[in-house]
Amino acid sequence: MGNEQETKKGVDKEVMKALRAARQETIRRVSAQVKEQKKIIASITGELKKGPRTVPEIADAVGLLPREVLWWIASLKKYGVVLEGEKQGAYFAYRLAE
Amino acid sequence: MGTCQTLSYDALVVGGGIAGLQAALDLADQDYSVVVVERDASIGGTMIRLSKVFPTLDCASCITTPKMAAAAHHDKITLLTYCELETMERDDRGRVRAVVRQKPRYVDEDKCIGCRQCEYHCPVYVPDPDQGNFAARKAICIPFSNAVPQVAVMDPESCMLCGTCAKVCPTGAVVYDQQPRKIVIEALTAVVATGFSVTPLEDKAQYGSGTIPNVITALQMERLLAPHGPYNRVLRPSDGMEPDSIAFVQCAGSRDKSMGIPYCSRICCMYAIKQAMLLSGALPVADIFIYYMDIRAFGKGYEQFFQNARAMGIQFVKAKVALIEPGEDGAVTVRYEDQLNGGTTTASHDLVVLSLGKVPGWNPEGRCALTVGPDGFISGPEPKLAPTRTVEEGIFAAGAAVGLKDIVDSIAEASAAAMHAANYLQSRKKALEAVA
Amino acid sequence: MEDQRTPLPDVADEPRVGVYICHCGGNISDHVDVEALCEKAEKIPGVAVARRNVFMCSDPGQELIMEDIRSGKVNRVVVASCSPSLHESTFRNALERAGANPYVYEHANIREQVSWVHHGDPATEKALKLISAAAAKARLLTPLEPLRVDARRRATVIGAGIAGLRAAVDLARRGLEVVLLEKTPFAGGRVASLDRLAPTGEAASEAILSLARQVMEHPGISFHSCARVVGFDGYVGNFSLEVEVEPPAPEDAAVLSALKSEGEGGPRFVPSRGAVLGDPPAAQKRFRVDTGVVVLATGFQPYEPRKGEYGYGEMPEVVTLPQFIEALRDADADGSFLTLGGRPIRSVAMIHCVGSRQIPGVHEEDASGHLNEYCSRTCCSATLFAANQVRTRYPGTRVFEFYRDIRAYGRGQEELYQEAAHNRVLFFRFEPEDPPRVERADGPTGTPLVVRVKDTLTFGEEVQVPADLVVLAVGMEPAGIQDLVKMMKLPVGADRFLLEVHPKLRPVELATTGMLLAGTCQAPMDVTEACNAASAAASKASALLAKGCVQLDPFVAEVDWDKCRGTGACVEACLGDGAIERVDVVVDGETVRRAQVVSALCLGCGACVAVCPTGAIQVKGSTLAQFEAMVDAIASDPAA
Amino acid sequence: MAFVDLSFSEELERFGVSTTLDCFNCGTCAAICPLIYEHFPRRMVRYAQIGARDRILENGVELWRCLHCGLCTQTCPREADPGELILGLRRYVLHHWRRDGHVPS
Repeated sequence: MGNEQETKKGVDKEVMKALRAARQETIRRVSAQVKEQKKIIASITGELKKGPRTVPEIADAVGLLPREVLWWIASLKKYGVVLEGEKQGAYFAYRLAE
Repeated sequence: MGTCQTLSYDALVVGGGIAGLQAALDLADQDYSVVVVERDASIGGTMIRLSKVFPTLDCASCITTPKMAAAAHHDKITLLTYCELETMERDDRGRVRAVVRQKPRYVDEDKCIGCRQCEYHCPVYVPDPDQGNFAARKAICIPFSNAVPQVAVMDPESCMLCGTCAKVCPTGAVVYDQQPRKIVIEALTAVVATGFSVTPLEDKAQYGSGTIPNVITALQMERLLAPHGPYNRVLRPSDGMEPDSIAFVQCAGSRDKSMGIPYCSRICCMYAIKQAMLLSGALPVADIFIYYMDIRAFGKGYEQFFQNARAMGIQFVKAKVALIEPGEDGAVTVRYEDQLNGGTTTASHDLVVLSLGKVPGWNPEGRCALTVGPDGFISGPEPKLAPTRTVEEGIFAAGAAVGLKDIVDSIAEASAAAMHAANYLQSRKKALEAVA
Repeated sequence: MEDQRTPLPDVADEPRVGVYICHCGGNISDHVDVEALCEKAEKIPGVAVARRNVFMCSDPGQELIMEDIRSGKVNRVVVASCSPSLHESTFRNALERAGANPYVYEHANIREQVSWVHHGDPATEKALKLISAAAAKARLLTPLEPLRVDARRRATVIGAGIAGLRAAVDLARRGLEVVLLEKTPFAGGRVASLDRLAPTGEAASEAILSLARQVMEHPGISFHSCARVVGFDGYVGNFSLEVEVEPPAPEDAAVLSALKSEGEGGPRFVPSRGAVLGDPPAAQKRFRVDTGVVVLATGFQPYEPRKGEYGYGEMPEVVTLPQFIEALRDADADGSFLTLGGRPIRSVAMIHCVGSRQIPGVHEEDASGHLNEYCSRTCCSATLFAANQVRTRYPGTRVFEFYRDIRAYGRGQEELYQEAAHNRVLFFRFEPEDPPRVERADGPTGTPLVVRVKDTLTFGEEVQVPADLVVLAVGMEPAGIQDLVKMMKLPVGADRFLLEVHPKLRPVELATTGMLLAGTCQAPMDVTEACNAASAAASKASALLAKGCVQLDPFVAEVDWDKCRGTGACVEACLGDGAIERVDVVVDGETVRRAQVVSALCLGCGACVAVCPTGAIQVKGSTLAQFEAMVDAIASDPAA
Repeated sequence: MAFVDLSFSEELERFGVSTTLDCFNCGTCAAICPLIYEHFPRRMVRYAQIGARDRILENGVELWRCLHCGLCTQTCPREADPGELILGLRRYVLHHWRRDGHVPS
């Protein structure tokens, strides 16, 4: 297409400014959500720094519902932050990737 | 709306699932030019989201991805993904004229090289419907690992415009202000292969309305069984426990007038048996139950598949489950009538899979002049001799769009639709030549 | 994209083999240590690179291979994945797209031959051996040119039932010449015996006549009735059939001449027999049909119950469903109750799954030791449909159905089941170990028969049903085509139906390219499904013949005339019916005999290679040197 | 067990029941019924289907346990209306008790 206004690293500043103005609400909502997500990730990875943990153990420690913890574990595993460890009873333990 | 473009082909295929792809490949192999319009960001339809398929237990990807690749690389096939069909009509010269709205991916399709740097660096985690919502993807991502095309998509509703993706993209492909595009497609014939969708879990109060965490849909179970599923193994979603007892509840939304779906969804018996078999491989000590009314193992090799499942120790209970309730510690209780031993009883399972009802994936009403039957699926004038014909001359339909069908039957019907479309093309081209 | 074709990699270069290992989701990687395998494969002599992917056959997987070819990193390819029958052609195409010769490719099957049968370290070790062998062979592979043979734009359809008619019409409309062969004097097959078609109730005769008219009117179709295939040879694009026609049998001739007096016109329909399309042959005659493809539409036959099975053959009141449908068709249109042969039928008992879903140890084998373990798919709906007809036409006739599972799977079929219940058909469900018993009535029922069953819907209690007539819903068996199976070497499954290559990848094709399947010769199907299968077969045929020539793999024998001494041992050993012939050639002014291969007929089996005393004959793509290299690779310790 | 008698379902029409044979015996009614009483109400539905008059009369008392909560009718996948059938059977049983002096055991 050869849009001259585009630099290699992203979009024109004016465009971004206009978009940010138009999507204020979304940006506020998502930013709050990301802040919350970062906190959760930090608490889960913080717990895992102490050693391998199962989902119920993490849930107990960080005060989240086990199903939320599992969702985060699955997500962090997908992006290479967490690895599956040994099985402990009916549950698998998870650990941090190096 | 951005620019409006008109494209011309011999044939238009609506839907890039297995039926649409097969129809496109059959037409293209006969040297006709074909455009495939797909609503999703990737072609592949329901099949590419499955784990393995009955009755051969081939992995779904092993069958689908080569067909996806073949379509993507065929000289005669153009793929338009992330496109909604707005209208389709026949013009006064008898040609099919379709208006398609290409949704913005916020990524330049020609520039994106599928490196996933945007996805890795995006800070926003959002539930991934392609993983049954059991894990996250990012606000910008490649839809799934074997998606075609390998082009990222951004969800503007989950984007805070932080600019990270644009910064890390090596080819400058991110376009935050991309606009939807209108495309007009002209073709001599069309094949509609819009597939099916599944009734929501919320629809049945007796089954918990979607509030019981360990009651999941069959498509979610497909993801748990799939090689790159959310957990890479079968765990119950409430807490990650490996389940010891798993139950399948058949007709959970089909053959049920109280839910408005009196018809049989045709594929659920077989996929439940298949999932049960895969589970007994993945969890050798687990007890697996299938609650059914009639086992409909009707296709080639299906009855033998069913008998194999019985021989493997999968327990078939002839009963329609009436009530599903949460039990202790994440367990799920099902209530049913044991018809031979003493009547009403309950059983407790770690994980319950619902074979929900299947409904049409697309409704032609207001978009084109196709007719549907009382079941909502596309109907035609010759259901016996030419099941793929529709009331619109030159427009054909195949696969689950014309009534629910398994993969084998969908593929055969797609080829049949391609044959009818090819013959229609042949006669139209002759007529056009005669005029010229 | 601008056309920037990379020049063809020069395969005369030192072989640089790329090894691509597939996880196949977890099918392979759950049992084979793919990561370790990949590292070891990279150290195999001649291997330039080894890579792995979750699904090598996916687009990103194929792209890995293509990128290495384009960049010149590799010039021979080994993919280690599933069976070559599944995806060898997928990867050959990828090579071609990348600008390489598609035949510098070798496939190692580490799924069916490794991960599905071995586990743990032995699995990984075996996978490495297979890959080493494939790589050793790949180093010696040379580019080959595919065989191109002219194809006749003519299709032959065997069988003029509903599927055969459908296929013939489709092929002809596509512009191909069609020869339609039918062994009886009539077109329409088994559908001709039906009255109306479940679930929607169209007239069977109209369905047949509608296609028969198109067959008659299309100048591209030649229809031969009373025709049998008595000889067969050739290959895709150039099959040759020997066909024999003979005048119809006396009873058919009588039917036909009675029709004739009714005057000319379009096709005429004779109930239970089918449509008449023109005159039957007047004399016995043989002729040859040269054809590009063959579509098999040989249909099914109903299961014939054993004598004594539910009283069949012993009690005249026990009939099969096809017999009942014909009787119903010919009975008075309505009445307070059904009357058959002057006998009032107040109660009909219909038994499902007769000759279908048979279980070893429960059911009795037939004379040839077979059990029909499959479901015949169509009988539930046909039975429900017949029951509804009885109930709506003769309100005084009661209908009872005995089933194992009601398989009303298709569109409109569950509705048929509901309608039957609404029409007051009463259902009983039995276990195969406790089937219904049909007995002579000795009580005061007023009916000749009684059916007893342990009914699971009534908590396992035994119930008794009075019956004037018992109808057995018999299943489908493939039509008796043993002669064709033998002559054409058709693959047959354990269920005795013809066997497709793959139910999803190539659902209407037989292993022999150019041989296609339409309808119930493949599996039980209803009319809708048979028509879809027939149209699908026509689509594949059209694609094959569209270009007027077909491309075949070049894996055929090749003779080195410098080494050949004309012994003829190869001709003797050849399994390919005329694939090797001896020709006179002049060498140094002397006429000598030499073997010569007819490529299109060669099966590539290698029987000739084994018997040649001078090693003059080789199969391209599998030469002795290549085999030796593979054996050496397997014999040597790959770990060393 | 005695002979099946399909005329019973016709007889029941006089007692206001027309859906006897619509039921396909899935058992939802029995499992959803808050009484949790063996096979109730499907057992009664089945007896009505096969015309087991004696069984219905013998077990007639069962019919009066029904609370008319309507759950069975509401959840019946075939719209066979088991609730209404129970009411109809009550009318049938009453009729016969009065006429035949049939007293349940």
